Amino acid sequence: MDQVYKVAPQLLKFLSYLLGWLPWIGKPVAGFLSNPPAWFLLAVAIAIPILFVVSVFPGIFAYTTLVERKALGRIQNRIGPNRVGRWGLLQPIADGVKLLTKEDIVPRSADKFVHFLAPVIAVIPSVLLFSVVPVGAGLVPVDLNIGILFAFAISTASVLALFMGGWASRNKFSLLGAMRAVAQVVSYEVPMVLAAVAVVMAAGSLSTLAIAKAQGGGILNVTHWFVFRPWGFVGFILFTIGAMAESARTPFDIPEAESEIIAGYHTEYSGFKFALFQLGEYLASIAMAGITVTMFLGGYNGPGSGPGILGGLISMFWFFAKLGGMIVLTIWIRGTWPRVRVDQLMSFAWKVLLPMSIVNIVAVGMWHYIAIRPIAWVVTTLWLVLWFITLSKLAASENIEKREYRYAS
Amino acid sequence: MGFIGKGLFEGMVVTARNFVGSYFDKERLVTVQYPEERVQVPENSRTFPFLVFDKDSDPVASMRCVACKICEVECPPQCIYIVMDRDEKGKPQQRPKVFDIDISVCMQCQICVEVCPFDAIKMDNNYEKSQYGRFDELVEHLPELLKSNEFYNKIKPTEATAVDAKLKADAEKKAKKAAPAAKPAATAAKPAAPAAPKPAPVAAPTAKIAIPDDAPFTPEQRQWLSGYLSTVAASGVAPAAAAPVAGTPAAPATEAPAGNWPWHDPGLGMQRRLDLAKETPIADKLMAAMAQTDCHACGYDCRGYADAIATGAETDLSLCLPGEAETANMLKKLMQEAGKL
Amino acid sequence: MEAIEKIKEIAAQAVPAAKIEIINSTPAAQQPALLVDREHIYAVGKFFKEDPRFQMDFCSCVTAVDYLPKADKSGCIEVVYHLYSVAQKQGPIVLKVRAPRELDQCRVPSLTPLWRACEFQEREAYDLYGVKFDGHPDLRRILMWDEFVDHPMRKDYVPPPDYEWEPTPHDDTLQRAVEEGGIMPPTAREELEKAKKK
Amino acid sequence: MIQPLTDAKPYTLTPGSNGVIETQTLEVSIGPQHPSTHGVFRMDCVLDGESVVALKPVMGYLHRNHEQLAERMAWLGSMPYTDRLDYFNSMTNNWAYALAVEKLAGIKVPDRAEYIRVIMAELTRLLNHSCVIGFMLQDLGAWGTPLLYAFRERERILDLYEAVSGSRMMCNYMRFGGVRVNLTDENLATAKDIATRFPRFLDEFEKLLTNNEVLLARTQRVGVLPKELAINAGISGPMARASGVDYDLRKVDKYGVYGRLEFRVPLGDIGDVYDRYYIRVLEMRESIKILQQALRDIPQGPHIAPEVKLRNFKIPPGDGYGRIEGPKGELGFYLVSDEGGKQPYRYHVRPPSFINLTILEDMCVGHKVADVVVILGSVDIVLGEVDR
Repeated sequence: MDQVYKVAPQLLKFLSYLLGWLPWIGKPVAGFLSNPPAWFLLAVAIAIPILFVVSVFPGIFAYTTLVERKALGRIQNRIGPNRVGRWGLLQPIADGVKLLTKEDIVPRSADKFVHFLAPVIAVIPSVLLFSVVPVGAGLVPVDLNIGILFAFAISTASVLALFMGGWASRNKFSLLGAMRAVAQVVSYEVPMVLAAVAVVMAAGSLSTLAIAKAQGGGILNVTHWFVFRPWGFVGFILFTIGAMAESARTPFDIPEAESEIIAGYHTEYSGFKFALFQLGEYLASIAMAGITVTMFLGGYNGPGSGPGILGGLISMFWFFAKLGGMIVLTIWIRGTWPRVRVDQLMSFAWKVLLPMSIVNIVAVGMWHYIAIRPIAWVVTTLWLVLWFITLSKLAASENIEKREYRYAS
Repeated sequence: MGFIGKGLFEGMVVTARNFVGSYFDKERLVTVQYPEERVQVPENSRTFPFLVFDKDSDPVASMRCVACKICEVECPPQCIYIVMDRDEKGKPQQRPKVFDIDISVCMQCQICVEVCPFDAIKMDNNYEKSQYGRFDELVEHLPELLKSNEFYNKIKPTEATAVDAKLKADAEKKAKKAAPAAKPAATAAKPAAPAAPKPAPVAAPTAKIAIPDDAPFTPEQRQWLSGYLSTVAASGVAPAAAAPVAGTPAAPATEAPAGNWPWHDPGLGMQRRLDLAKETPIADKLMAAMAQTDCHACGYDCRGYADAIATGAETDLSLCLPGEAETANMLKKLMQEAGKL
Repeated sequence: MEAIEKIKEIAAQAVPAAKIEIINSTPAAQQPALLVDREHIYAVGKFFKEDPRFQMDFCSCVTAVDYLPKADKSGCIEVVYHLYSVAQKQGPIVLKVRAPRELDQCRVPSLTPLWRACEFQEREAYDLYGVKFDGHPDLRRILMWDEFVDHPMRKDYVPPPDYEWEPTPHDDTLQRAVEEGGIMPPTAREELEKAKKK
Repeated sequence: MIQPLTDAKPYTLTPGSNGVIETQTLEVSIGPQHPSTHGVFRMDCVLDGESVVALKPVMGYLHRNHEQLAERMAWLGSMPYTDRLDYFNSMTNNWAYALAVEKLAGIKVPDRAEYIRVIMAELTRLLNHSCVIGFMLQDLGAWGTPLLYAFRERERILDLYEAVSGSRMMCNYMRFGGVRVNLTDENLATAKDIATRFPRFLDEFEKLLTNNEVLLARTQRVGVLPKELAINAGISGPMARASGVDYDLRKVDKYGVYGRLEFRVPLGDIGDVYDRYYIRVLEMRESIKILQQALRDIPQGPHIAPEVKLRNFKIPPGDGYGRIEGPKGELGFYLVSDEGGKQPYRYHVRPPSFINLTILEDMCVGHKVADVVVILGSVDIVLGEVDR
């Protein structure tokens, strides 16, 4: 917000210059804007990031759905939406109009108030998450010094909405979905936070902006990304898995597993309430992708990023490019993998992810204390690979066996 | 077995290849954008039945269907409904007055085509038959069902060519058979010679009865006379008297050699046919009671069915579909008279 | 497999009280069946299942046939079991058992305790023919709904009035729809009324 | 009234009769309108948490009394109705019915017709098995990708069906004593093309699925069906063979010309969902072998026995049972002809997917609700056949 606060007077001046051309009210308004009082400047500085978050990210959501449908289609050798507008570009708008005009069905036995409240609540934490995501060099709506902690706290709150929706619908499938959602989010919170701890240790700060800054520099602003560290790579995978589970993306979409429990917690939702649930879910998943980018993929850092207007624009480009990459990765995974079962999901979280993230924290400690980089590389890599092999052997021995088949004589 | 997650990544490689392949490889993107693009349906493809006619000038008269009702009986979901056309006197016209196919019931099985002995009903390959209504709109009536032989040749060239060849051969065979029969009947038999078993236009069967071509009548007189004669013939009133009126050897039956069956003419009425077969053995009488379409609805031709009944090989007397109840009752009566039932 | 007469002999020796009779199939099919009386079908089935010569461990097909009474013989419901042996890859042995057509007497012993395969198929036979299988663990209707009263595959079953108008032009369907007050298209109703006036 | 924290009594769980916490079970009706019951099928499930305690299959929503319909029309009239039993495999359904009728009437089928039937049946097996795996993966939540790959290949087979029989799914192709239309050289070339192309597709399919850890974890040791139970419950087809039951009617009965063709019968040992998946893959590979042999050996000659009448076809009084190895299992027809012999007096279908459902409860109890749909998917049912 500091950045915005600095830029805001200039923006207003530019605006007043434009408005100066208008007759009648143009002059006084321009005068007001060119020399604004402090409270107005503050209000504008607050309003700009809010407007940005509220307009850009739902737009990204809308086109994520389109990209998802197109990409899934292509993965499945289909064409995907191509009827509304060129290449189906107006499809999200058509979907929105359709969902707005659909009948809103509330089950007779539902708790009507909670049933109504749940989709509203589903959106709020998802939007709040963006307040700590730095979208460019120094461009973060709120630079909280506990940004990461805030993000985890808020993202967990979204499960409340799912549970409210599932409970209020008075539907057995909804209830099952809600229970699954709670169990899943609670279990995945732990390894995810622990994976983030590694980053926090390395960056020495809980602020998202500070973490992103810590990954700048190096060759082309690339080599210092945490993902190019042994512990960072492992942390990235752990965190991505956790983020996908937290935002209920395939293969962890068990709260709304359509082949098992119809649609989970939003079975009884239709029309725009359903759209709000979708919006909340996608926004959360985009925000978690943004946080993943910030923590491991260097945030806004990339070739050419830096302070100043041009550097800022380039840094925004890099951030959104990486965000797009993360979204495409989730879509790709969704098009390929089957869904895991609820108990497997749990045991995976507690038996593989949790130990691995603790191991990862130790690895960061080693990295920190071994001053000679090549040795640190070798030691941490060995440490992590050994543990990975052990844990995967343990995990595989429970579930997976190699089979031989015979033929009848 | 490699590390855990190897299979997952292999799977992602496969989907990535399909994703990219769908842009470059036609084999991978098989979608056809329906209203703009259409798949070329194979020649064998079948949807709903239609009725074939031969002459564009007069579809109704030249349709091959003789309303024998075989398809109606054999149709597994019972979606065909046929009423035979009759003139004012109630004489069967060997063509349907009503031919309805309920395409909401039809299951496109092609059994009607297979059982039709006249190659009259064939399968279309038009699959766009949606209608706005649920009821009457989904019933196809005779006018919609009638399609020309050219159309049939267009949609199914191989099959239609074979059918045409077969029909032509049949017609030639019939013509050859008819030729010796026509000789003793001299001039009178000429109108009966038209080879195809198809009914001629409405006036044809009546004109066929007796009036020779060279008889000195004006067209109007001829028309009146033939109408009168057919009335006489159909009602069965004084047929013996009617024949002399024609002034020519109008009763070829008595002179016909064995093996030629003068009553074997679907244009004649039941009574007339029976009269023609009056003095003959029971098998011939039975045959005369049939509808004379040789439709094979009973599994035989008319001769064969009559013989089978006469010898006792066939006990079911209700097999003659084109003859409807009239034939069945007459067969029963004849068999009772002969003391065989 | 031995000839059917031999099989009958062996079975008769094993279950001496059973009345066994041979019923022929069509000449070409050559699948003669053993008709066993109701009291001993279970014992005969058990014998065929357990005897090492036959080992009929696979009960393939269970069904019922309704024979209406005719002039020379009384009617019956016949339950047919087709037994095969997976262990010895032989078969079939066809067992038949007859029960009277009257609903209250139409009972035969269930073979489900011998072969699980009979469980659903006997339920189906009960549902469609009304054969009550004594000893069946869960004899409920399976294809028809629970409130349905009749047994629709019986030859003398009369379907209830048809209220559903199908767009077929068959006039008796339409006539019935009118009489029973069913749904019908306006045009058809008009036409029928016209026809009635005439 | 809220108790002050210090005075609050510690909350104790009341143990039930068996010493564990007493919980309530939840009755859930999965279906008849459910995305993964493969049609209008219902399972009355009793759940303890997510675990299945009891499960009763409920069917009949698609019941149209196919058997009674058949008893009202001539022998041939039922042929198009058999297409609609298992609408995925109309060719094998046709064959089973034709085989039963031929058995009753003693009709000898010409060689070429037998080979054509084998070709069609094995193509049907290919399309059925690949689609079943696709459907099963759909139930596993794979968002349709394997299913659509399977559909892509199925298209080619359906195109061939259409070119041969006139219809893509409701083929109505077999007749008593042969097949309705002869195969042209062009059709045979298409079939050969499919036979050469299909292994490549299978390789890709397997790469996508067979080693996928999520699939392995979801399917192995799930829905285990022991061998003895499988035999006793009359389970047939790939499901029985996955449990290790060596019973393939193509080998046992040697109907058609299967006696002359060389192929192996793959067998599983455990009988879980994974075995059922992989046995189907192996069977497809064997089917391709059969297909190639049949396409190589197909003789010239008539495609239908000339003496068989299309209409007024009669069968002497008596009964008989004919069966084939359908893609889903043993598909049999029990037919009774009476004095007239013009139409079946009794016509009974032995539907494999109906009988394979007998042990659904045994396989599901103890597993999670998510496994139920997968187990059902691995059973491979088509409701047209279950309900008839």
